[in-house]
Amino acid sequence: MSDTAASFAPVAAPTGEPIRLAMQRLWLTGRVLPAGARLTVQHVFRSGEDKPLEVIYSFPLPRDAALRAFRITGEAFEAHSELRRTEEAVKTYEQGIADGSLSTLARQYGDGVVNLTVGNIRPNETVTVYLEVLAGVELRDDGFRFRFPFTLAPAYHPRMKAAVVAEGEGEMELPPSEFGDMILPRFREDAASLHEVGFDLSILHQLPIEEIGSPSHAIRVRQDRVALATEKDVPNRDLVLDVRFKETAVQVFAGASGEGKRAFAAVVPSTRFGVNTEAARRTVIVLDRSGSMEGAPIAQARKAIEACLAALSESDSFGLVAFDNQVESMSAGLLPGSRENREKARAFLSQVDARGGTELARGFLEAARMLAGGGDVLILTDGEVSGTEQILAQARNAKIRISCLGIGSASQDRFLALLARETAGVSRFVTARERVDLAAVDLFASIGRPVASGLKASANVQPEPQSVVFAGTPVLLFGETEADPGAVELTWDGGRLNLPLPSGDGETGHTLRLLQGSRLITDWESRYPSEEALAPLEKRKQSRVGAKLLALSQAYGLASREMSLVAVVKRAGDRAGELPETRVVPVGMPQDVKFGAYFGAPAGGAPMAACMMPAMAPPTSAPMARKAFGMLSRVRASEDKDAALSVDPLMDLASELEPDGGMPGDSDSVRAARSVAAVLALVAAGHTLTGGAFRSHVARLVKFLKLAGGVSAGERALIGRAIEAASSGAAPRGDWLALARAPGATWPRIESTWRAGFNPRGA
Amino acid sequence: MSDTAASFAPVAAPTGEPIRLAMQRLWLTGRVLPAGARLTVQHVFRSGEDKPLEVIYSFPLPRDAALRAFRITGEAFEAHSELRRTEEAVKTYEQGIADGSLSTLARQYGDGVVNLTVGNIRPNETVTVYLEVLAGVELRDDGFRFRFPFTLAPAYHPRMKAAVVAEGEGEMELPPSEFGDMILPRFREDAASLHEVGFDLSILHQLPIEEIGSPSHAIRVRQDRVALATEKDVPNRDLVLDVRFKETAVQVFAGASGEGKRAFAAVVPSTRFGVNTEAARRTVIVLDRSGSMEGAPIAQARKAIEACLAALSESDSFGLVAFDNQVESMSAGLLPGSRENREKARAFLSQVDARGGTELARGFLEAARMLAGGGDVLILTDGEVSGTEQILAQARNAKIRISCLGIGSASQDRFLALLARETAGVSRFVTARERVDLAAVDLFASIGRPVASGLKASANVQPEPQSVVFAGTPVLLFGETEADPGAVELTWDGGRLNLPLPSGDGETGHTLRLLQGSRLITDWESRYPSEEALAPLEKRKQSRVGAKLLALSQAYGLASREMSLVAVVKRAGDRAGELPETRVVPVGMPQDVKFGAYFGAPAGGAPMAACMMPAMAPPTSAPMARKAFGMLSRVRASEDKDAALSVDPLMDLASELEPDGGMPGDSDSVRAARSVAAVLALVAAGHTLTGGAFRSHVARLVKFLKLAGGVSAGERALIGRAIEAASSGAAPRGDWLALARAPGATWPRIESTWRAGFNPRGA
Amino acid sequence: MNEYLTLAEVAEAAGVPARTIRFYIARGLLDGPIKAGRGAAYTANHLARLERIKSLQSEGRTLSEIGRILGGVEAEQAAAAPTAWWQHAVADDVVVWTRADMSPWRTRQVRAAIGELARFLGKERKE
Amino acid sequence: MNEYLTLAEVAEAAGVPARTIRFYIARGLLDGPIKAGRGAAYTANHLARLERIKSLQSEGRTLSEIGRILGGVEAEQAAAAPTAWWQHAVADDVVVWTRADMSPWRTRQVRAAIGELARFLGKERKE
Repeated sequence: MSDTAASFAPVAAPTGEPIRLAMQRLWLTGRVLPAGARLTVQHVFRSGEDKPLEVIYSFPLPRDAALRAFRITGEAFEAHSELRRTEEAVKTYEQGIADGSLSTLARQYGDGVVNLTVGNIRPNETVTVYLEVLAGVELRDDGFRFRFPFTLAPAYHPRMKAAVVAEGEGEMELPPSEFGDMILPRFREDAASLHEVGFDLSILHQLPIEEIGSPSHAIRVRQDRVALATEKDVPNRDLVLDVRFKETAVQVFAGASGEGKRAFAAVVPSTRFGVNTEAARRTVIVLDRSGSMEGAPIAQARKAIEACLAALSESDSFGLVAFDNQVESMSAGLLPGSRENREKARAFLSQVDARGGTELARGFLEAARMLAGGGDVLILTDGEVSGTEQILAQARNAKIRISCLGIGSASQDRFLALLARETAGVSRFVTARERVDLAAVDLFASIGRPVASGLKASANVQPEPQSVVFAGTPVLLFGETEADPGAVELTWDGGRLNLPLPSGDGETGHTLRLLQGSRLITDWESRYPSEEALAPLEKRKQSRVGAKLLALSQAYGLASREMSLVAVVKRAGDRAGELPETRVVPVGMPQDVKFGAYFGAPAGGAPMAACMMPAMAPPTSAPMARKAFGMLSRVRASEDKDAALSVDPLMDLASELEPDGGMPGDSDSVRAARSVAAVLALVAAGHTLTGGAFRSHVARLVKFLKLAGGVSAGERALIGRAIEAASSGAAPRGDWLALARAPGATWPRIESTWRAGFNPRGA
Repeated sequence: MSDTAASFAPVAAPTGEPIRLAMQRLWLTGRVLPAGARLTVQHVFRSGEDKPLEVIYSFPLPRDAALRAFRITGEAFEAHSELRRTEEAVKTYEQGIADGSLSTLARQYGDGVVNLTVGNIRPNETVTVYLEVLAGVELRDDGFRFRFPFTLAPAYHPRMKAAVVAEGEGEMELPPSEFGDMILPRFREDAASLHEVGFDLSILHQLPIEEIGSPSHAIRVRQDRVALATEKDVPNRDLVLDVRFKETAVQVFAGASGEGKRAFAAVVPSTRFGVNTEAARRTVIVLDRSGSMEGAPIAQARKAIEACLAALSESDSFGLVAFDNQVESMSAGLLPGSRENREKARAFLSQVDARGGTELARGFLEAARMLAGGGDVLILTDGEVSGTEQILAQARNAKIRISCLGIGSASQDRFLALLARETAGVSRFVTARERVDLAAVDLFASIGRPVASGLKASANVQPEPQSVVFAGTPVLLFGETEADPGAVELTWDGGRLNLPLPSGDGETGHTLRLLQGSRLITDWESRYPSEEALAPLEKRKQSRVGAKLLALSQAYGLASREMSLVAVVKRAGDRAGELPETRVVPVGMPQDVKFGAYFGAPAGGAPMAACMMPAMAPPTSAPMARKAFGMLSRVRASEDKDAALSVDPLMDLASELEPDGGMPGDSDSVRAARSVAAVLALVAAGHTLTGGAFRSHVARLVKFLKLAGGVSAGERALIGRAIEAASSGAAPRGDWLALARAPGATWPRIESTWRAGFNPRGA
Repeated sequence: MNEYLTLAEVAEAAGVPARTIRFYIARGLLDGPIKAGRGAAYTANHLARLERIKSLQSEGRTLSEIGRILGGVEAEQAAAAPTAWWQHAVADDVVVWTRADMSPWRTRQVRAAIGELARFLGKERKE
Repeated sequence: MNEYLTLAEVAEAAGVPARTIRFYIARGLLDGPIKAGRGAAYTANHLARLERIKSLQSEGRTLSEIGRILGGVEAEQAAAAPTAWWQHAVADDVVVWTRADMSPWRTRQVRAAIGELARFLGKERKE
């Protein structure tokens, strides 16, 4: 007996299989505010087998998230969870299982991973769990990005084991000594046969919305609602939603939160503080070269770093570190941002290829060593690591400011947000399908030179705000007050701000209080020592952190590692003592991460490997050499174009800046002319002295032009107008980009183009 | 020498390859109106090789589309196309090639396929072609759907040849006798290594917008602009944009179009005409079972048909036809919509599997035979056929009304829109990732019973409007008038409507005139006989159609098969007589269509097939049997769930309706009680007597309830209130769905649920 | 007739569009012009080859097949080129081989037939 | 101690959570209870097996490996289970075999090394 259909089509047809999904559907609804989101996640479980099931679904929490409660419904019942101490919740759950009752447990583990376990689902019974989750968002001055994980990314751990257990299905195990009885799902390369996912969310806002978008999913937008536009989707990436407001302004939300108190949240844009100083920058860029970065992510990251370095002047200094499970530095210490050193960096980057494990801490510890005199670290990573509490502890001890650019389709958002926050840095998260280089340049432009430091808030604010503020990233404050109307007071070195609290409804107040709680719980969760490190000191710390978490859970009514959610439903005909069969819900490999990056080969399975190899036509080795050296050859555009990279002239232009801030050229005159054209090209694309990802580049060009010598009076006038344009954001029409990049650009051409630009013709 | 990277990872890494893309980028911009779209498609070409190239890019036109002009730019030139008779344009192009000049030709072939050929692109030269395209949209009463093809779908032709030419790359050839020198691209299974695509469009509208969405792409929405949210995308599916207005109302656009004339377009919603009559329906559903429908499309289509049939009463009659390159009918003639016949249909459908070619005409000709006494045909197909002009000729001759539900991710939108329009039917197009069943039920509800017939428009309207109007689909009128302000006059059997024309700007007027022209050209293009059929009569017809197309092209300044666009650019250093190397730009296989559906196996290549097969573990044959019979087992929800189908209780409910319109049940009392619950379940989900996809089902339930006997006075009152709800759209809260589907639902439970629903508790 | 022809002349004489001729050259069905650069460059051999291609096409051959038949660059490989077959293990004791280059719709039908066979044989074996 | 233990008692005694024990049973690492339904159903054998699993885990074995070592349901297959290797044709005359179940980061490093070897051998051959 054999399946001829399958033999005909070597690719397994997912629809033809007899699929018995233990979990069939995961649907996200709720409201998203700039201060955070209040979500309900619907999980539909079903036993399609002829015995009762115990189904385990593992998922990672979003950033700054905590579970509040769940409601469970079936054909003839509805029940609500109770929040209990974890040990007790497990006992209640187990008793329910022993009694044959439908039992549900939501328990949080390290790294913010949750196991949702539903036991004693009867054959053909459908059980739906509605789980309420509070979560944070990634704030920007002009809006925010909301991420919700629809899959759990496999994550590196030095002692993990990974193996292929079936075709396109991988299994990963973490040491139980550290991770307890947490159960990880299997990872499917093709997520199409897994449970369906989708969403329908509303946006709550004070400022008018300019743009709503999703780089991750097909959406439909209806005023303040965003929903999946297709019937369903597959669980192989985060939902990413972007909301941009029409203006940049302070937003304060408040409302009664019970017992005569009012909860509030304030979002203060960085523009309310000050401007960048011109101090010299000391920066080490740390690049994750682990295997999971292979392909688009590392290619994007390398491109991004080159663009970042072009924003440096000779008085700035920088370092470059690449890590997998080994660390390599470009140099022993920091180097000035000279042309030679940037060339050196380019050469170094060209040899960096995705390779081994993700020993993140080794990367930033090397950077910390190089930055002994102070400065900033910018890490480009997919953050796919586990045991993050240990890494966070090392980061805190290193006493350096770490900013992160997360690159990936499945969220390590929670971890990277914590890593930046706990070290007083900032973080951004993008998918490899977006402009990673642009995001990196933007982030790089804001770190290194905070717009405010010594920030403090009035006593009613908790947690304490980060003491430094970076351009582009607002300050988010949570608090509770008994005064009505009340206010929040912010002070910083050289400035202060008083924010009166508006009145607001109780639902808003309640939500804000919960968001504050989940933020506090997340912060304390990150201080939880790994179970392994049970030295007496650690033990004491653990019990201190545990006690704090327990208190927070009780105060806010939110789950944590110390308190879990449990519900037991007695149904007619429950049979005690029956053993349910355990089923672990598989998840999809994150989009753009290669299955082979984690799951190398079948473990002790069929000896198919040897057969498959020779059947492939032997390709030449040329691609490999090209891959290593081709990507960074920016000068000769004649090189083969890498599929992962789009030709981006603006990025290329920015990379051409000399350390003195000007464009290259044979003579001072050509350099000045090209620099004028470069300013105008950047201004025309929306980048000015103060705005746009290339704002540092504009500033450096302007600085160069101000000092430019060997120019005539007329040329001097053009330079003046270009500098004006860099402030005003208005540039005449013209192909400035081509002029800026033309080695032979001359003043007469600049002048004639300028004149033509003010005398526009039809397109 | 061997590539060890590739041997390590059996899956070919697309980013590691040295790619020399002849076309690098395709970007769509422009404005979309309810009356059509005016678009600019940017194509970036480049020779990455050491010799000049002649690059051929093939693409299908959107619906009702025509090319207007192109602009071509390079490092030191910009040129505009001229519109010339095709023969002359080809000569000009060839002379340019012989002279070594950069030559560009845009020429249209049958099936609306265009070859854009750019010759003599020098090594490392970048050439950009901006092509202006006018196109139609799919109108609905409350908005419209815009589709733009980013790939060319492989299409069935009885004499086509298809073969795999490289791993994951297929080639298709059509008989030159019929298709001339048109060159088809190769089809790549994985589109990731192809040129990048994207879009940025603005919506022009009179009515306020309720919702903008895209089931096909990740978008960002900014007031009236919709753009791709990621950096780029891959060319393996159409762009699909949905725009829904806040209200359903007549929209009239107008503007000066030159020579003292004014062009206009009017969109008249079907709701302005009348309502469905209750006449008995005669419908044949025709299902495409061709190989390209394999997987999600055919599964979705079968589910949809079952739901459609549930809307039939015993006085209706229906037929069911399935075709590939053979035709099978459920019965010789039409059958009444009885329960037995619906069971018969179910059994018939369960044996229908995707299989052979796409002989569409055979399918509808069989339907026409069955409908000798008049009636409607509804075709569910992906429309992936070529030689469509011949099929359209057969459809016109068959003298039946054909409505189409197109299912697919790559557009045969143009053809299916023509097929429906030329036979006075309606068409809808969905992707297999959307709710195909819902779209089918909606379409099925409107065909069969037109809301108006005998429709005529005043003389200034061209083309003549379709004489019948169906619920849900508005009438679109184009015209030109010399009068100012002027009006359009519509009359139909029993009604009339006068639409005064507003004033409008010249740009709008010009665009409307071009949209009218492209609509007229598309209509006449569809009448072009295939070159093969050159009998004297056909020849005369061809020259008549040719003359008409030539006249239209000249009058409107738009390309057609008779007139093409050409530009020759002389550059410094052109060398005459050099032979450019021809490169055909490959396209991506449409998403959700299996590569193997067209490209079965390597043609005379490496004998790898025999090696690959035995390496696979032999699966059991169980999946196959399940696939055939499992999909339609709707009564026992305990069946294995097919991955392609989501559990949809509403659809299942609708399928349960008995031919008398009521829910099933053991007694009249139970039947009436369940029917009340079913009405309320449908109303709660937004379906009423007049709106929503399930409006026919609501109507049939109401009809049944009006006649229901054996009920008490109290029950009669509940029935009355349910009927009221079906009109008003307001239903009390409650799990009506569960009650409607519970075999033991009783009146007391209905009553208590109703009472509880008016006394709402918190969620 | 001159000894040498221009591309336009060859196209005219063979009734094959010039663009198609360049396409054939790029695909290796036809040799390039014997003289590069300005001036006449094609010969009667090109014409004859084009006639041969047209006649093979009218017999229903694909360009790939024609390439193999005409030899040229690919001659040696083509001669040695094996025929590809798919192997279907229908049951433990029955194997069906099908030609790999059959048309896709024919393939579908054959697949369905083999499916039936497999189901039948599977049942038989169970009894 | 009774002859029969409840799941809770086994869990307590072995220091393995009950849910984990059920997971092991579902994975075939441990036999199910010897008596179904209400009442005590596990024995000292279960306890011993759990101890064995714990000790193998602390040696760094994965559950899959432990399953094979412990035999049980999979014993026969496991005994005959071959070891999987990847074959890398580094050059015409050099083939490298690598164990298929090495850890992924080790795999990456080995790949890089083989890549270097291949590039070197490739160059050598050309000269």
